Amino acid sequence: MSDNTSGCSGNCVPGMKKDMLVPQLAVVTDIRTDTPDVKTFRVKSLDGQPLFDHMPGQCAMLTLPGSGEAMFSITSSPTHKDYKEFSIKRCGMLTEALHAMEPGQEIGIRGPYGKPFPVDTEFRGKKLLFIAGGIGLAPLHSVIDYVRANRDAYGHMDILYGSRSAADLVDLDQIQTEWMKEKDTDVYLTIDRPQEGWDGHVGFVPSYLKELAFKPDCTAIICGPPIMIKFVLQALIEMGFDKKQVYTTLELKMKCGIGKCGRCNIGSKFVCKDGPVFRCDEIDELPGEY
Amino acid sequence: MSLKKIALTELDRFFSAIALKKKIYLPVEKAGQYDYAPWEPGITYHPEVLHTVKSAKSVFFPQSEDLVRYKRSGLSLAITEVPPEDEEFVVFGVHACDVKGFEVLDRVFLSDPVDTFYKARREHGTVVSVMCPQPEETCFCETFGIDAENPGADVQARICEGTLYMEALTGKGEALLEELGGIVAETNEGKDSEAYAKAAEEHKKIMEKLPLAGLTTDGFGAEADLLTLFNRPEWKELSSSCLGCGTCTYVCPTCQCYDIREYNTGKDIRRFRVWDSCMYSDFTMMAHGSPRPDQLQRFRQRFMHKLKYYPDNYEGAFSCVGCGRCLQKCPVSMNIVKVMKTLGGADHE
Amino acid sequence: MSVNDTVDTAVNAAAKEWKPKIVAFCCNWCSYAGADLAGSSRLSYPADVKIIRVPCSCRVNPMFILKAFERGADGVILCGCHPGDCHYSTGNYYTRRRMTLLFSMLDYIGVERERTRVEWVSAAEGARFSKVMNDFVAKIHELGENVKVGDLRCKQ
Amino acid sequence: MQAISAKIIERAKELMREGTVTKVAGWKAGEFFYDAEPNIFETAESLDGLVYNRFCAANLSKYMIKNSAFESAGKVLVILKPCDTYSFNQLLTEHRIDREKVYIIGAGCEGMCDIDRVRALGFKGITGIDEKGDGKTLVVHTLYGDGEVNIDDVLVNKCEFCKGKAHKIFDELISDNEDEGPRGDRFEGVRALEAMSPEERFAFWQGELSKCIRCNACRNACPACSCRKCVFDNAASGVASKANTDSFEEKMFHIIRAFHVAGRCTDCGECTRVCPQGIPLHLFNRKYIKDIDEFYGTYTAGEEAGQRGPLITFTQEDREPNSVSDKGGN
Amino acid sequence: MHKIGVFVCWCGSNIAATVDIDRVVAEAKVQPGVVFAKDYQYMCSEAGQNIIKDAIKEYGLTGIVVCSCSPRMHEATFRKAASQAGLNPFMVEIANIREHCSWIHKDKEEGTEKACVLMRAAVAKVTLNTPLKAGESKVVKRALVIGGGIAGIQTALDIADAGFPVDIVEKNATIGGRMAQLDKTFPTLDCSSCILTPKMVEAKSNENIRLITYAEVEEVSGFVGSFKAKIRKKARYVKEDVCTGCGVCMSKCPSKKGLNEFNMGLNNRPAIYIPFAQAIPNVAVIDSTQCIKLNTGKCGLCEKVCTAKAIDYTQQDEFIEEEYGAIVMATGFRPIDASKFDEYSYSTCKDVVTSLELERIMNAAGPTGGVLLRPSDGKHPHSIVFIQCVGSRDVSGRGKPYCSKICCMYTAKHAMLIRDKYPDVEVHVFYIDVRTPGKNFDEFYRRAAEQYDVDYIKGQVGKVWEEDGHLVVRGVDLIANEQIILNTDMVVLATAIEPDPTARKVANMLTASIDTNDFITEAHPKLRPVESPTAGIFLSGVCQGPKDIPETVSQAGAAASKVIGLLCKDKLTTNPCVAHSDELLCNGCSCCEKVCPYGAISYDTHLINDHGVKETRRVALVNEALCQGCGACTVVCPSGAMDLKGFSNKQIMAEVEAICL
Repeated sequence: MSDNTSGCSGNCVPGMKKDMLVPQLAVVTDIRTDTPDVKTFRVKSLDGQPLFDHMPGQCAMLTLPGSGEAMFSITSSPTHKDYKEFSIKRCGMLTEALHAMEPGQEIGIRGPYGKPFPVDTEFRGKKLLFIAGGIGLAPLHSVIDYVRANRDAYGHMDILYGSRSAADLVDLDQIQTEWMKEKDTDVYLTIDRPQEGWDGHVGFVPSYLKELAFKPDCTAIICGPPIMIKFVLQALIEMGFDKKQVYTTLELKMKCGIGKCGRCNIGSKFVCKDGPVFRCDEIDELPGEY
Repeated sequence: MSLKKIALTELDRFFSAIALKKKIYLPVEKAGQYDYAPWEPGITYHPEVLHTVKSAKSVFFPQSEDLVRYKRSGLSLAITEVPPEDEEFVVFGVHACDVKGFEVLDRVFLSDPVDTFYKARREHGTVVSVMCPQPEETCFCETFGIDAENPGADVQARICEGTLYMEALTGKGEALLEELGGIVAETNEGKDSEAYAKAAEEHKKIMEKLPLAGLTTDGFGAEADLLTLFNRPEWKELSSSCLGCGTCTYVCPTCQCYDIREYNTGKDIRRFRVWDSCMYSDFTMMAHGSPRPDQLQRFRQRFMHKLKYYPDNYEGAFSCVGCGRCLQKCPVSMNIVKVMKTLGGADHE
Repeated sequence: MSVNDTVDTAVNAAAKEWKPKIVAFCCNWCSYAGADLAGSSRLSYPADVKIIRVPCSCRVNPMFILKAFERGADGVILCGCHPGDCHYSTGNYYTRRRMTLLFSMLDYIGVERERTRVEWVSAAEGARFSKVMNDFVAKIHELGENVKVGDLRCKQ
Repeated sequence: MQAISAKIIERAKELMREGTVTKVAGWKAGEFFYDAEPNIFETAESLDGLVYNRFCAANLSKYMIKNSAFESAGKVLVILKPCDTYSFNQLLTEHRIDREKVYIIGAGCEGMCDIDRVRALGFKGITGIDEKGDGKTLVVHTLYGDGEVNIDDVLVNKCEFCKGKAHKIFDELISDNEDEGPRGDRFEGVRALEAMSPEERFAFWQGELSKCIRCNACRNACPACSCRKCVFDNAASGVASKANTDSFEEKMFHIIRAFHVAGRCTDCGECTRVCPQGIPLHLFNRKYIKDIDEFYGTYTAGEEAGQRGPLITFTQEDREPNSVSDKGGN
Repeated sequence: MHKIGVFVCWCGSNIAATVDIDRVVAEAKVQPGVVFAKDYQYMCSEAGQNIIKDAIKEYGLTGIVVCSCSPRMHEATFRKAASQAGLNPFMVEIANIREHCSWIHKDKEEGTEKACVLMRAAVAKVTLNTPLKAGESKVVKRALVIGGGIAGIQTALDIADAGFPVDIVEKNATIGGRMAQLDKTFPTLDCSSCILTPKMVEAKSNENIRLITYAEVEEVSGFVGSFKAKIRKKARYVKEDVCTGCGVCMSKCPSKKGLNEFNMGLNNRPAIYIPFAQAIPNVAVIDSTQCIKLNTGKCGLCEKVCTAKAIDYTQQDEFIEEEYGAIVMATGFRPIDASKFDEYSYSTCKDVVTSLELERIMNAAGPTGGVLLRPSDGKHPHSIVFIQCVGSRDVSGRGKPYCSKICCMYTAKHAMLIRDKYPDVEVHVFYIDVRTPGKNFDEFYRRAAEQYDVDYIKGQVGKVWEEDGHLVVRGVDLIANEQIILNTDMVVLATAIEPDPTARKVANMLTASIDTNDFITEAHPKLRPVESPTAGIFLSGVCQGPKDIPETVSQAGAAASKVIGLLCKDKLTTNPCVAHSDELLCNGCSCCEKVCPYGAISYDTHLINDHGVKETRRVALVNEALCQGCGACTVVCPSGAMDLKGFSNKQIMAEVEAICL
């Protein structure tokens, strides 16, 4: 774990003096509107050099001075070295300001932070089941694209993704044009309520999951609203999964991103450096403050 | 290594000599209260003062400090770093508990990734500790294995019969005493001298009589079971009167939580760090809620952090030095001792 | 320690001729109209005065006044309808009490009392508006730059 | 006060056993004699830990907001000292407490002592305090020997200038000095400041406020500062701030705080009592109280519930704001 | 991102002469959020407006700042233009660089600099503007008039004439009010009944008017356009639609001890009675306190003699609930209680009467049949002393601080009438001042003094007492500077008038504000004298302040025209710059409610989800139809829960910051 954070200090800090809390300059080169309240921002360094290396599941701090700073998971795959992408839902003052940005806006970025999904260790060679709800697809996006880029290193991949409505499905276009066509991959989409023009599945993610009745021979990776995670986890257990087979991410308020400001701890763990990725059996050992 | 000494009446000369070259911080009286502040001519040292309100940590980890400045115009952004401390300074008069407090902070700020602002101050600061004068009933530093008679730091000092005896413990300390060669006198008296030992002896007697002398950390620390401690029902009553203010946090030598905020001067945007308190309701507040919605959880967080989470992360070391400031300052007389006694091991069941 | 540029500020301030910054809050119905009348009557007053339109003097929160001082204002003046003539019947009566207490407190902490004022100016009193502003600016010139209340970071 | 203490415990137990109340807000014995802490007792047995002594200065009325909230079940018994009842009334006026859910025992008070003032007299390592039978002297035991102090010399500031011993609201009284009147001239500190030159006043406040560490103890203890979310904590308010980043921020915080409680502050003195830096914050509030009394007629917030405060009313003859310039020292 | 457009107007040379327009434009372009800036000679011209409209469309502007003349001049113009181009009109801010800048500064450098600052402040504000939409509310096309005196009748008639239904609620058994009690009216001396009665009849017969007499408004809720009122119609024990008003019951009723209210208690009336001959409705009413049947169960004579079978002893109070678009207060007045002024011996001497009592004595339908007789012995008086300002202009606290306005004139009227009819009666009038502003008023007074030889004495009366069957008056003649003692047969007190005691209750119900004398406060004393600050509540007659009949009637008409203006609308658009409360921050302390001059704030308990914690809390609610946007509430709110749309805390602070930069 400490490899990642310390690895960063070499990568992202040109010159020795710069503190970890000081971001580097970056520019938003492209803004995609995914859903009515989610936009995806592509961020590059000013000189075209890679900002820093990251692994799927890791996060970075974005700052728009005047509006503040916050942690976002990196949506793009590490295989895209020249940029980082962030899918961000509008839900507060900073995200409001980020959504109001235009391409060309310079921002501050620092990272990567946190423990990634074990894509090169535990996940290797395994069958993978991704379960996401709403904006929860963002952290999984990077993993899925990473797996796709190294497709042969992993087993079969199932992706179950649901949202409130068709319009709220993040990256529907890419899902349909790329993921659905990926070899050895099945994608299942669902929306909460029926709507015109939608001939796919309708219903909540946990119930669809039960309908699909996946065999517990794969590693499950869940991300979405807390209530969804709770019911999905229940369903998986019922389906015979062991908590050790299930990974999820946690979200808490963060300021420093490096385990010092004292905000994002759950028990002795800091989400910013020991998370955000947790195996579900590890979570059981933590106090319920998340 | 032999001791250096200076009469308390000569301290002014001592401070002026240091001040010629560098800043010297010491407990300074302001409107009836003591806090660390730079020495200026006219300021006298009060050896009888046990505690400053804010601990000595404020010298290395100030309540607020700028980290970076931004300027925005149109789409462009300019980032200006704020240089870390680059001048030598001295901190004088730190007692054993506060010295130990630095160690607690060091583990957090100097562990990877290093906090350069803190590190620069630590590197540039020379700490002169002094054996504490009369301890108060609220003192319990021994609980955390602190030797109040030998506080440590770069230079360790002890006042015996109107004279300040100093002993350099580090290279930095030696260099400082070296520089002051003309001011402090070399003494032939060793640490075994009668006066020197007597001062410690008397001190020790008081330490033994302290009402909290027997307090132990049993039941806490890395070995304790986290969830059992966390789920103890006593937290509810313990926290029932907590006001959720930040007094305990801000007077504590070991609390290190901080917030990072922005201030827009209209000309530039300053990003600065300020002390924060896990006792505040907005500490972990997010748009959709807080994982610690009630004062019970916030109260528990603070003490679990000191007595359990911190030891888990730092080889069993506690994040409390027994200085007793929170015992004296809490508006509703709540404090870590009550928590330790209520939830602690067999000794106090 | 945090960066402190107070010395630079002093040098800069001395270099430039000091021009006071004065914020005037004017109620929409009387004083703002009074200021308009001063304008259409070409009754001049110093350009240091910048007017902020508020619906009623009772809209002015003490925080706005302190905010102005924080940002480096040298004087703050609040103008409303004459007591009894408030467009909203009672607004300026509340203003009067609030500002009386606020000004008293500023005085109490040692801020020069003349840096804050309340004046009642009707829509017909263009001449009075101009006179009030001239007097106020003259007073602020007398007092000089505000160094007691203000965030130093904004002065750098 | 021991007699009163015993009666309180007895009555509290009765009320709890007969089901009139389900919990009791009182003070619990602390680590030392002097650090009685506010506590919510939930069982009759635990009430044996209830204390009422010279160090029960903490005002319990603010706890009643939470304990009488809509979702809070049952009735709570609260022990209020005479001065605390003003705060309670003010909170009733502002609809913050549900009177139906609170049972008040008015406890007689002979004045509370401030351990910091005992320390300021030079006592260190205080291990115990006894009250002499004369009701005027405390015997202080310390690690370094014993000594005596005159109670009058170590009273909490609010008790030094007691408003009088009469309870303004209660369900029952356990008190034998209801008719004792006010004590001292509580505006003398304000007057002393007013008599200074503006420069002296500025220096005084600069010195005091620069000590502020923004721990928010004053705010969080204040029964009038009971906002669900304080403007200074609200990022959207435009004035949010957290620390003494600049000396102006402290002034702003304390002036706005004083203004927000003007006409609502009952002068309960908690702000000054709890300040870890010993800032005489009551001088702000008493200044407003004095101004209000002088400008708009004597008004005592919390004298009775339902009063209309001086800042939410007016008369047509009120004085002009500029006129405050005409007074004060020079 | 904000896309702000800045438009700088030259106003010919009005602005351009002292403000360097190019510099303002250049400066505007570098402001955060500004994507477009342009100048033009006359922004308010059609061509100028087109520049704005085109830019809004072309650049997709999210807000605009027009640097031009005062917003009082052209804010509406530019808002309309913005709206036509698809931009919310409240996304427009004006920087007043003419009246507040170019016109008052001669130095171009100075003017330009200030114009830049004003522009900067407007830009800073507009980036925080939010699109606002005027709300709409329905208008119930029915009015309620509370009070059936001349004021209420006139208002109702005028409203009814315009085609809107009106209900008059009168607490007495008949409409007519005080005017019905008067004998003659000044300054024309025409008979009061002769001019009032036709109006009463008209009110009765008008199809659009419903008379609800012997009734009181019990509850009012709602707001302008849709008030809901609950009216209690008290039991008359006489079927209103059956009684023919024949009066037989009155003559047969054995209980005749009730004081005749209409005659100011100077004589008695039966327990069942018609208040006076011309009463409308001309229907009897039983005084339940006097009626033997209702009190003992015996008697029942009236029921037996009533051929119409109108008597119903079992009648109960009835409630009428109705919706109204507007409510008019016409609650009128009463004379103050003269017994408070005991130096005049009103309570002990029968021959000391009030002016209104004298009116009844002089009236042909009054207790004496219109013959001037002393109440004590029924003899003809030979001398009468009038005392003016009894309780008026009194700052001692016993009386009223105001001038009752009508007393000088009616006293002159009484004096003149008496001298005319009984030339043998000596008439003295003690006065402080004689106030006769009004058409033909002063002529009238002079006629009394000069032609009718009424003895006007400037001075006050210290004491009146009875001695040997007559009254002694001790007063001062200020002009002669001597004490006078007069022997007289009668003393008439010109008592002050005060709002009817029901006014306070009604005002509270309507959240109409009331002054210290219980007169209803106007929305603006000069410019909106017939409206209450509470929208939809109108004032007619003396409830607003002392008035004579012509003034009352004209005010009644004015109130009616305001009501008609309101009821003509199908929907009300509300000012969108109103207060609103953030329920997450609200403490429920009621401070805002107390300073609101419009009664626009109310409280309710809501289940609040405060960042995941659910709690039931008392929170403030703003009725946007009532709020006028003054902002008084925003400052008393310590938590900042209460804010004002269009002038929010953040907007104003942004302006402050931009100015102080």
